[in-house]
Order: sequence, then C-alpha cells, then structure tokens
Amino acid sequence: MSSKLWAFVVPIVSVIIALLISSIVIVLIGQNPIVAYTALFRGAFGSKLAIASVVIKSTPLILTGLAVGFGFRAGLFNIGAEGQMVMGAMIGTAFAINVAWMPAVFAIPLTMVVGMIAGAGYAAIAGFLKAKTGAHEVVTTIMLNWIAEYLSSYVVTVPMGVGFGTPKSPEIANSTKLPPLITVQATELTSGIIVAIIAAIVIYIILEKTTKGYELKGTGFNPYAAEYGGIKISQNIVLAMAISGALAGLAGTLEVMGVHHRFLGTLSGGKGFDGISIALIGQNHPIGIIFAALLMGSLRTGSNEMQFAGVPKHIILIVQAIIIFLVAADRIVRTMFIRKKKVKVS
Amino acid sequence: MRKVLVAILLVAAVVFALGFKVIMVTDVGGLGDKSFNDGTWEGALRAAKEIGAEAQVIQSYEQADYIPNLTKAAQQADVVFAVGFMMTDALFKVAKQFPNTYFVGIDITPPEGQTLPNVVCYIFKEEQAGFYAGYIAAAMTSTGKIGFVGGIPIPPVERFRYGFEVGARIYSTLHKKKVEILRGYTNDFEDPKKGKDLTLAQYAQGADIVFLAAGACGNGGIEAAKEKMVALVGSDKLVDIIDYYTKNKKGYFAIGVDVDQDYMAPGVVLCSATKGISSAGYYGVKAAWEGTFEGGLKILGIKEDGAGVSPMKYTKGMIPNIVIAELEYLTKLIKDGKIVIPDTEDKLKAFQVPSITFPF
Amino acid sequence: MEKAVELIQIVKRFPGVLANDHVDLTVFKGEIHSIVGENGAGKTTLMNQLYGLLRPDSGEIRIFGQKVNFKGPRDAIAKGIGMVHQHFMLVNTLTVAENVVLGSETTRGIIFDLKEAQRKVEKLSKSYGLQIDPTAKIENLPVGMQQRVEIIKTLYRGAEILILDEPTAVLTPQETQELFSILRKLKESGKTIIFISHKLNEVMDISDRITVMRQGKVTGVLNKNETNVKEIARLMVGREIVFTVQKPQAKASDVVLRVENLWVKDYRKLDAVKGVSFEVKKGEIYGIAGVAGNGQSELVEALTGLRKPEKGKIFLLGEDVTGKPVKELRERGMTHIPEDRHKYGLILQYPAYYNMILGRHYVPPFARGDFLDQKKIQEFTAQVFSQFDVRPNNIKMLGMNFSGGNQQKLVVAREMSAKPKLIVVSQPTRGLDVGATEFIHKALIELRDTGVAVLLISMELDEIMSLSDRIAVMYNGQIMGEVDPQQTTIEEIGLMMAGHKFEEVRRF
Amino acid sequence: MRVLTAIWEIFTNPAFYKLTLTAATPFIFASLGGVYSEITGVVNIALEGIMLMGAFVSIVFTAITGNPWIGVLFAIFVGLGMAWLHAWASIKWRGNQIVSGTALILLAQGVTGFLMEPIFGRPGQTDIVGKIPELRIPLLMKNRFLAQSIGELSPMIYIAFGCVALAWFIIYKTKLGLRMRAVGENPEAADTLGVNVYMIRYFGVLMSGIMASLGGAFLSVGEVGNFRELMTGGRGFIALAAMILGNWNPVGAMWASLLFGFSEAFANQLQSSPMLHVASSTKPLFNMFPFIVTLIVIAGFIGKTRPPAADGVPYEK
Repeated sequence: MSSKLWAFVVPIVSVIIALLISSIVIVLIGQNPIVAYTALFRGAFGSKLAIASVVIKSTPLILTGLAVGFGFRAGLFNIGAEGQMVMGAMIGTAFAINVAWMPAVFAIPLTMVVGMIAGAGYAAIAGFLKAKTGAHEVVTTIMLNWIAEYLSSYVVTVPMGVGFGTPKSPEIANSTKLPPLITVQATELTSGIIVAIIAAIVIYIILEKTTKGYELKGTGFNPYAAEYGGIKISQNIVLAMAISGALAGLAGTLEVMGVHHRFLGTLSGGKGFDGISIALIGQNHPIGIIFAALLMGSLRTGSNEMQFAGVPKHIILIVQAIIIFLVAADRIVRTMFIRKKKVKVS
Repeated sequence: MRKVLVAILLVAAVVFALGFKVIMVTDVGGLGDKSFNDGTWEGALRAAKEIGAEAQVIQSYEQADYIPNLTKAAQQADVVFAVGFMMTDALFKVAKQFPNTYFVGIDITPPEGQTLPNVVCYIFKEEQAGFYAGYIAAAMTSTGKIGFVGGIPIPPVERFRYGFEVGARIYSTLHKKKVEILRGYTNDFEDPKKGKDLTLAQYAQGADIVFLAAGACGNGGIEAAKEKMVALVGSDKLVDIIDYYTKNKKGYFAIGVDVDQDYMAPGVVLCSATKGISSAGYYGVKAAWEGTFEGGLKILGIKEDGAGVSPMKYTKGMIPNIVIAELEYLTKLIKDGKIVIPDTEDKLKAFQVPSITFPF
Repeated sequence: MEKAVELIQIVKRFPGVLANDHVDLTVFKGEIHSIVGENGAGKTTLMNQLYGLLRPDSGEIRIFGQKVNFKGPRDAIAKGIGMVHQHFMLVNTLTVAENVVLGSETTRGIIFDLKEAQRKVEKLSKSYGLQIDPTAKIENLPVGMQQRVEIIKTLYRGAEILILDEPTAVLTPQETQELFSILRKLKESGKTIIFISHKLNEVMDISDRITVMRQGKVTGVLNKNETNVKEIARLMVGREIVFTVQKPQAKASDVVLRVENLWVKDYRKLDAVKGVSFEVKKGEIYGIAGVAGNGQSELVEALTGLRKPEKGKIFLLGEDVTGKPVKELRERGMTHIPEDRHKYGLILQYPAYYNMILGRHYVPPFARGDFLDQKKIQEFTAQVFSQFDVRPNNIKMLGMNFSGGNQQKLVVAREMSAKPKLIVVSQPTRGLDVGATEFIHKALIELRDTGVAVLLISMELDEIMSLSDRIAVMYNGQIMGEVDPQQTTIEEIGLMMAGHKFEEVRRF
Repeated sequence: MRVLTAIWEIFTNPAFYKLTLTAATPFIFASLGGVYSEITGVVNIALEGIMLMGAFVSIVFTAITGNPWIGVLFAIFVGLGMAWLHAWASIKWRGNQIVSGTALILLAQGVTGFLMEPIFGRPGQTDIVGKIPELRIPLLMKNRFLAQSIGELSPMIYIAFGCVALAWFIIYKTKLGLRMRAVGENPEAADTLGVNVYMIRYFGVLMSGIMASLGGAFLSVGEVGNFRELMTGGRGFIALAAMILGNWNPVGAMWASLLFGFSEAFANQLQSSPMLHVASSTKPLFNMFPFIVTLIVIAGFIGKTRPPAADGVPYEK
C-alpha cells in the first residue's frame, strides 16, 4: 500500500479499534455500546446543530494543529500553542473592543492580523531564545504557556474585567464579530472555518511551493546543510516559531470573534495541547490536519450526546487516547493488515 | 366511578410529572466540585424527587460546549440549569430561542440590561458568609494573624474576602484585639497542592487560621491545617485537639467555603462560610413546577438562606459561647440591614465599623 | 595453513539488489587479507554477515573450521571476530575506556569499575603500540585516534580476526602508515586481519592476499607478490584505469581569493587557525595539504561563512568579505564542496531536484519571486544529472537513497554547475571509489581551465600532488610553506605536515 | 525597603526551606523519570499522565487498605503499566514517542475521571482519604531552625533525594548505566557490541514510570491526602523542563526542580507577606514568578543543553 493510502487507513482503523476497546468499558459500566455509539454518531452528524457544533469545535483545532505541525516541519516542537492562542485572543480582543468606529470590512481582517501578530510575537520569544542562546523551545514554550495563562486570568479580572461575577472582557465591537454562515437556534456557525481552511491552504502553499518553505523544511531536516546552503538558521527559527505562533494566535482570535465575542480567562481549554496530537494524526500535513481536527471535533461533539445516553464524558478521552496511541504506533495497524493479507494468500 | 376518576387523575399526574424534566448543564468543572455544581444538583434533585420529575446532568468539557449542551437540554427539558458564571452569555443566547422553557442560572449575573421572563439568575452575598469567617477567625486567633487564600480573584472570591476582612475588623474593633490579615491567591481552583503550599506559607508567617476561598485548592489548605495541627497536638483525633486547645489556647485551623466542609477534618476546620446553592436549585425547580416562576436576578443573602456559616458541629466546644452569641446578634443586625457588609473593594475601603453594643 | 575464515557460496539479497552473489572467501590465520572492490561491490555487506549484523540468505560461514550461525554481533564476538566499521561505532559522549569496555564491562560487584577499564586499555595500547589517553572523550579526539579506539575495542574482546572496513578513508598518509605498522604488529602476534579498501596502493602495501569483488561477485583471488595494481584495477572496475591525472599547464591570472593573517577559533573556543595568509588565483588549483585536525576544517568554515573568524581579513575578488554570511558569499560567486556531505552537503530527506538547488533556491530561474519553479528546477536537475552521470537517473529520488558516491556527485554537480568564480573543495573524494574519484578529478581540472579559482583541501597527498598547481601545507593552524608540486617531493611535504617549516625542510 | 525586609524575612524563615522542598519534590521525582527514559533515547512526555495515574491509584488503594504505603506500591505498579504501554509503542513498534506520550496523558485523564464515580461514588474529587505522616527526626529537632526546616518532613521527600542518588549511581556508576548512556547516544554502536538496545530502553522507560508515579503519589498521599481530577496541573510538563534544564542529568534535574520549588515557595510567601502592600487583584501575578525565573535561567545562564543524540529516535536494526 502506498504511504498516502496508509495515512488514511491508519487513523480510520485506529478509530474502529478504539471504539471496540471502549465498548468493552461501556459494557462494564452496564451500558449498551450500540446505544452509546448511536448517540455519539447522532451527536456529531445527526442534525444541523450537531454538524454546526462539530465545525465550531474543529475550527480552533485545525489552527492549533497547523501551528504545531508547521513547527514540526521546521524542526521545532512548539508545545506553546496554548499560550500563543491565549495571547492572540487577549490582544485581539483588546483591539476589537476599541474599533467600533471601523467598518467590518477593515475591522475583521485587522483584528485577525492583530491576533496573529500577538501569537507570533509571543512565540517568537521562544524562537529568539533558541536562536540566540540555544534554549530548548520545549522548556521556554512551557514556561510561556504558564505566564500567558496567569496573565490572561489577571487581565480578565482587573484591567479588562467587566461585569459582576464573570471574569471576562467587555464584548468586542459588532464590526469585529465574524458573520455567521448558518444560525441554528443559538448556535452560530461562523465563517471562522473558512479562515481556518484558507490558513491550511496558505500553509500548504508556503511549505510546498515557496522558497521560504524550502528553507524552513530544510532547516527542520538538516540545519547544518541549510546553513551551508546560505539559509540563515536563527532567522528561520524565529520565523518558523512566529508563523506557528501566528496560527495559534489566529485560533484564539477566531474563538473570540466567532464564538465567545469576548475574552475569557480559560479560553484555550487545552486546544493548544490538542494541536500536538492533531498535527501528528494529520502527519503534519495541512490537509491531513484538517481531517484530524474534524475527527477530533466530531468525537467531542458526539460525546456530549453520549452523556444523554448515560455514558460519562470521560469515555471519549479514552477513545481519543487509544486512537492517538495507535496512530503513534502505526505499525501495529499496518502489521494487522499485513498478517491478514498473508492469511488470504495461504 | 370516583375511584376511576382518582386513578385517572393520578395517572395523569404521574404522566405529567414524568413529562416534567430537569436538566442541569455544568460548567467545565463538572460535578464533584463540592460547590456550585454539586450544590445545585443536590437542590434540583431534592425538588425533582418531591414532585416526581426526571432529572439529568450534562457536563461540559469546554466553553464551546455550553451553547450546544444548553440547546439540547432546552429541547428536552422543562427546566434547564446553567451552572457557573462562565455560561452567562451562552445561557442568554439559548434562552432567547426557547421562550417556553424555564432557565435557571446559578452564580450568573444577567449581562447589562438583559432580562428574559423565562430566565432567573441566582447569585449570592458571599460577603455575608465571609463575614462569619472573619469574625470567628479574629476571635480565635492566638497569634493575631489570620490568612486568606483565594483562588482567582473573581468577584465571588473577592466578596468572600471583603466579608472576611470586615468580619475581622469588626471583631478587632469591638474587642480591641489587633488582627493582621495575610492574603494570597493560588490563581487556580483545581490544584490542592497549590492550596496547601500557599496555606503553609501563611502559617509560616505567623497566621494560625486560614480562610480558604479557592475551590478544590482549599482541600489542600485543610490538609495543611491538619498537618500543622497533628504536629502540634500529636494526634488528629477530635478529642485530643479539643483537649489541647482548651489547655493551650492555640492550634492551627482552616475555614472552609461554599458548603459545610467541617467534616473533612473534624476539629481542624473551624467553620465553613456557606452559600445556599442547593436552596437556589431547589426553589428554581419548585417555582417552575408551581407556576410561580419569575425571571430576573435574585441575590441571596443571610435573609434568604443564601449565605451563612456551618453549624460548627465539631468545633463548637472550642469557640467561646460569647462569640456565638455575638454572631447571632450581628446576624440579626445584618438581616435588618443595620450593618451592610461591603461587596466591592471601594466599599470595603470606606467601611466604618459602626458602634455596636451587645445586649449582654 | 589454518583457515581462519571460510565463507562458502554466500548469497544476500536486498530489495531490488543482489548484494552478494555466491561469494566464496578464504582467509588464513595470521595473514592480512584485503578485499577490494568499488563502492557497491558488496564488500561491506559480506563483512556485516561475517560479523553477525546481517544473516546470509544462503551459504555457510566457518570460523577456524567450525560452522557458525551468528544471530548477532555478540555471537561473532564470542568467536573472536572484531570489526572496525567505516562509520565508527563510538559513543561520542563517553570516554575512550568506557567505549572500549561497553558491552563487556569491568565490574566490581554491581559497580562499573572505570579504573580497571582504564588500566586494561592502557595495557592493550602499550602492548600493540596504540598510543591513546583512556580518559579522553571520544568527541574530542581526531578521527585517527577514534579509529585506534575501535581497534582496541576489538582487541579488548579478544578478537583473533579483525575486520577493518575502509580504515584509511579518513586517515592522513602518516596516520595510514601508523595504522599499517599497528596492523603488522597485530599480524606478528598471530591475529588475522581482513582489510577492506579500494585504494590499490595501500592494498599492495599491506596485504598478503587479495580478494577482488565486482557487482556482488568475486572476480579474483590474488597473491600480492604475484600481481600488480593494474591487474587488480581491471578485475575491480572491469576496464583499464589511468592513474595519473592529465592536465595542461595552469594559466593563473588575477587573484580571486586573498586571505590575510586569518585567526579562527574552533568549537571549544581554542585557536585552530593561527594567522594564515595566502592567495588563490583565477585558473589555478591551490592545494592545502595537512594532517586532519590542523585547522583546515576551521579555515574552510571561516572562508565559506560558516564560522566567524577572530582576526584577519578575507578578500573575494578584491572586496572585503570577512565574516559575511554564506548567502552573500554564494551570491558573490563562491561555492563549496564540503568535507562532510551527510552533515552539510545534502538534505537527505529532500528529493534530488531540491538538493540540486540548495544555496540557489531563491534565485531565478529556480524561483519566481517567492515561489519555487518546480518545472525549471526539475529540468535543470535532469540536465545536470546526465552531464555528471548521477545514478540512478531519477531526479525525484530522496537524497538518502543515493549511494555515497552518487551523493558526492550530486554535491559536486551542484557546486560546479553554479558557475562559481571560486570553488572551495574539501576532501572531494573521501570514501569514493576509483571511478568516481577519477571523474571528480577531471571535473575539477576542467573547471580550472574555464578560469575558476579552485581551493582544494585534502588529506590525500596523492590527490593534492596530482591536482594542485601550488601547494600549501598546514600544521597546527599555520602554513608551514608553499611549494610548487613539480619542484617538490612527497617527503618534503610529509615533513612539513609533521610540523617543519619550509625553510627548515629545504635545509635538510 | 519594605520589600527587602519582606524578602529578608522569607529567607530567614526556616519553614521557607521546608516549603521549597515540598514544592520541589514532585518535580524531582518526575524529572528523574524523564532522565531515566530520555537518557536511553526515549522521549517521555507522558510524565504528566503517569503522575496523574499515580496520584489516583495511590489514593484508591489507600482508601481500600487504609495504608498509604500500599497505595504508593500500587501506584508504582500502575506507573509501570503506563510506562510499559509507552515502551511497547515506542520501542517494540517504533512509534512516534511524542504522540504515544500524548495518548497516555489523555488516557490517564480519561481513566481517572471515568473511575471516580464507580470507586468513590462521586465524580470530581475525593474526601481526604489519608496520607503518609511526616517523619520527625529527633536529632534535628534540637535546633529550632533545623527542626522547622528539615526536622519534620514527609518520608517521600527523603525518598526523592534517595532516588536522585540512586539514579546518579545507576547512570554513572554501574555497567547498566554505562549501557543506558551509550544506547541513548548511539544505539547502533551499543548494538554492535552486543548490548541489547531494546532491553535497556525498556528499563529506562519503566524506571521513568516508577519515578513519575511516585511523583504523582507524593502529590496525593504524600501531601494533600485526596484526589482531584487533573490535580497534577501540568507538573509533568514542568518536570520535563526541569530535566532539560538539568541537562538530562539526575543531579542537574534535582537542582532545576529545587530552583523551581524555591521560586514557588518564594512567590507564595512573598505574596502573603503583610509587609507588602499590593492590591489583591494583582497578587495572582506572583504565581508567575517560578516560570519567569526558569525562563531567565535557561535563557541567560544555561542556554544550550544537549539531549542524548538518539533521544526520540526509534531504533531499528
């Protein structure tokens, strides 16, 4: 089988195995796995509302997945998408609150740009430290995550905090709210998904078609050869981190512009970390990442419906864990196929 | 014939009651927080049992779940609970779509200018509960230093602190006892170890009673008090603690929060500053069932059973009766509005201890 | 004579390749037996089977007459076989002693006895004349020393049969001679040595008997005394080889590169280049000879922009380019064939056509604005591939899948096709077989004759002597002297490489 | 001036040193786990998950048996199990070690959350179940400063430092350790000398499971006596950073952990100090202190640290 086909087969088989193993757990707690999975499926695809929810959930995941994946392609492990997302959302919001006078045509893209710059700048700190002093980006981005988290919870309680009871920023200007594509009751499927897909395509083009992509990937594969080839390593490290951070920052800004319409302290909710597994399930390929994010998003959305069927939400974490585990050790799945083939032959 | 009629009515009632459904949507913390989610659920469940309604709880993982979960709940239920201040926006968006479903928001303040007839929001006068904590702590401290450990300084946490500080100030003015307050925040509601470390840091600086308004971090704080107390007393048995305290008039104590946490370390948790969360849950369901539901914001304080102090089941023996008596008198003054516990930082700064003469 | 090793009808297949095609090999006890053949002839594969790293598909292995079936190197070691691999199998962060004893450690109870290990290494190094500091870290040792560690490793394990896979590829002439005297000493003490090489002079120098391989088959087994270089070469390549490089007189003209009093520090922040000055002219090959580790690598890195010099000036075409980045130097017409093609020369994960534009990926016709022009790139690569005869002729194959020789060709082709004004060439034929070496030598001379300035750094004295128009010798970071190859001898250069100044040498 | 007095008071307060130790201990355990695994060439970002599992299991078995030490024992077993999964995927199946680690973190979060209800009858958190009592060393109790700083500590803190010594001994003084370092740096070289690369890596990863689960157990039965979902709160990642900061050396990791614990304790004490007049709302920012210190230390003073050369690369014969 070609490697391109494997890229699809492995995740699909992993999902099936994960569901099978989890069904044992479901039986153990006295529930019917068929009922549970029907609910899971219905919850993810059974209605307009469900599909809208899947898309809403997947949008930031596509972007954090791209952020981490892009870093990996350039040889960097950006574990800090979490913090960059928060910074993007925070500074994007600060901007969006104050531009009520601006027409949406300018306000919307500008807010996105501000969020991206914020994420990029924050990530560039780690890139700069790596380029300048060799500080390992895993350490610096982990530290920056915490700093961003503390900063954001401070910002929503004091400088930006409004209201009585809720640590939150004021609502962003109407002109910066993303127009919804479809509105299903209170659920607005915003145009954020379009931005995320465009981002994936742009990243694909950068990586595969441009000289910068050539340099970034080259640096990731072999920094020595890249340097020998006249590519400025430290510049590229900073740039790669910045692009990665811009994507994460965009994820945060879109959450504000499309979903919450204001900045909230715990906005990232682990999506930056989810980006790691999504990038890797998607094999660090922008298009693969879109699918991986949709898979993750639909599992999570569907799992809410599973709760109505009496299965606790944690089961879906276990399902996810097994899928990711099997994608990591994709040879397990491949071996299963090869063995099956042998059986057929004999 | 009468019998049949009764039977039919009964069946109808049961069928109707079965059709009545309560769904509670939690915030990301979920059940088991020993606070809002647990308290609301307890109240809602009690009410549902009484009227024979069906009750279900749906947990949210992340903020993006609030709207879909509330929507799904609204499609199925007659009363939907939204628990936790993070759900404010989502609640009002969804409630607009379902005018025939009742919504109860717990710890939610309606966004500026928004009121819906089918949404009732409950918030609590934490400052009044905090007042008890402060007053008792000031009365009981042997070092003259008491501590406050907060989670994230969001308004409910801060209201606890305003009350705590005022309580201590009132005691120290009335009894001319110098009391200093140490303050710190874990910036977290989930991590018990952080709570423990911060509490110990305050003990290290001389505090002997620490008020824990930090969610699950508080459990760690209680454990910190217990550890210090055991080191002092040499035992964690209630009798030994009481013995030791009666003899030496000193010890290390924690003060619990939200619900009665005294049982978690008997004798070590001096008291708990409680909120009437479960009564909000209870009344929310009852009002919808009885048709007396009315939208708007309800702020529950001492008067409405929305704020108070635990019965101090284990520590009553240590707390002087005079303090209990004083508290009872002060409670009356608060209920009557003669003392207003401040609920903002500015009001706290401006707060003057009124002259109070106890009738005894 | 006792047969130490017998390989009988060994067959080993890899996907798409028949690496060993019914190979027979007999090695007698106490002899030095060479196996020669071009890259890809199947020598290393054969030896890996003898050492238990690979298992033959069919055939039989006998050691001292006893049939063996190795499941891994551990079994081979137990039978007294030791192997020194072409890529050293050393743990860089550990010390010499630790590397030597790894896998069969000296212990005291559960404690690893480092002192004892050091003692044993010391003892071994004394008894075979292999001078080494057992407490030195591998990463701080020059390659020649690292090779000694490899040999000591096998001796420590009681090896009776030593396999050395292209051991001289990385050595200077002096180091090679030292290695040979060590090998002779080992032979005297009764060890059997299998020596793999394609350098025929060396093979003739050291061997007792020679087995020649070509394309997975044995093409001849010869006694050294009954053969000559020409015969071996014919058996090896399948045709006659010209050994002397034919070149017209150089027409050197304007100065292209001028280096003035250059000082460079190495990665340990120690002075590696200490005040070097020289000039390279248009249309000449300027050779720098010297034993490895005398500052040549740092000099090259400084010249090509990979390392910042401490002091001194570098002029390219009359302009000061000291400390300029690689990109600018390349734009000014300098290209570079690096010493270590795996580390610097190629991005192994990239296809050949991407590797072919490294360093020029951002200039037309390969780039249009910020975008790569895939079509132009591939056309260009296809053309260069046929011009330089890179095999297989598949421009989409990943760099890592080319053989070592063709990887080097890729690099050479790229750097030469960039129309340089100055090309810095470092160890261009290291590890290459005769055919490829010949090809690259010719290409360098052709380049020179089109008016390019060539700076050649090599540790292969033959290469330097036959290619260069002027030769400088480096020792301890300094240039010992500059000579004309036509008016000097190998001995003279050898003395300078050992640290004697030109003036002293001429006085001898 | 008041700030300086406050800082002076912190440093002269013996309890501060005790708090430094208790804050550092989970990082010491877990970062040692990282060292064991990565020194043999297997990246283990699952530390966070294994810690969480360790915290949970030790509480479960403490609740069942009433003896926290038995809880710790079972935590070790489960930690081994988790580590084995990681080893199996990344060594046997040569899987992507980062992905496998991420999966284990999710698995731990899922399993611990899922089992709360069946075992404790309610989700979220347990009551205070019980913990290992502190060990009082009479000899140290004579001096007031020593008594309050190190006179009375959780025995697990001593165990943590014992583990540092043990790790140092194993890695640098035994033949096993030599092989571990060799395998992490150049597995091929080790393989050609007959060292069983897979076995050594399994050992490293399994040891990391033991260490990380001890770190988790310390949090629950060693410190707070209860379990709360996600109570590890990212400490596994901080431990990872401590390991890198300590340059993949057990002693270095210990110092990095201590630095972190020190700044955490410092931040706690400083923000609580009555000497300091800071608005309550800005006090949470004090909690950033350890992270900023780490950032400055790694950027300014340590810079380049060098991972084992084969770290994260699956070994294929």
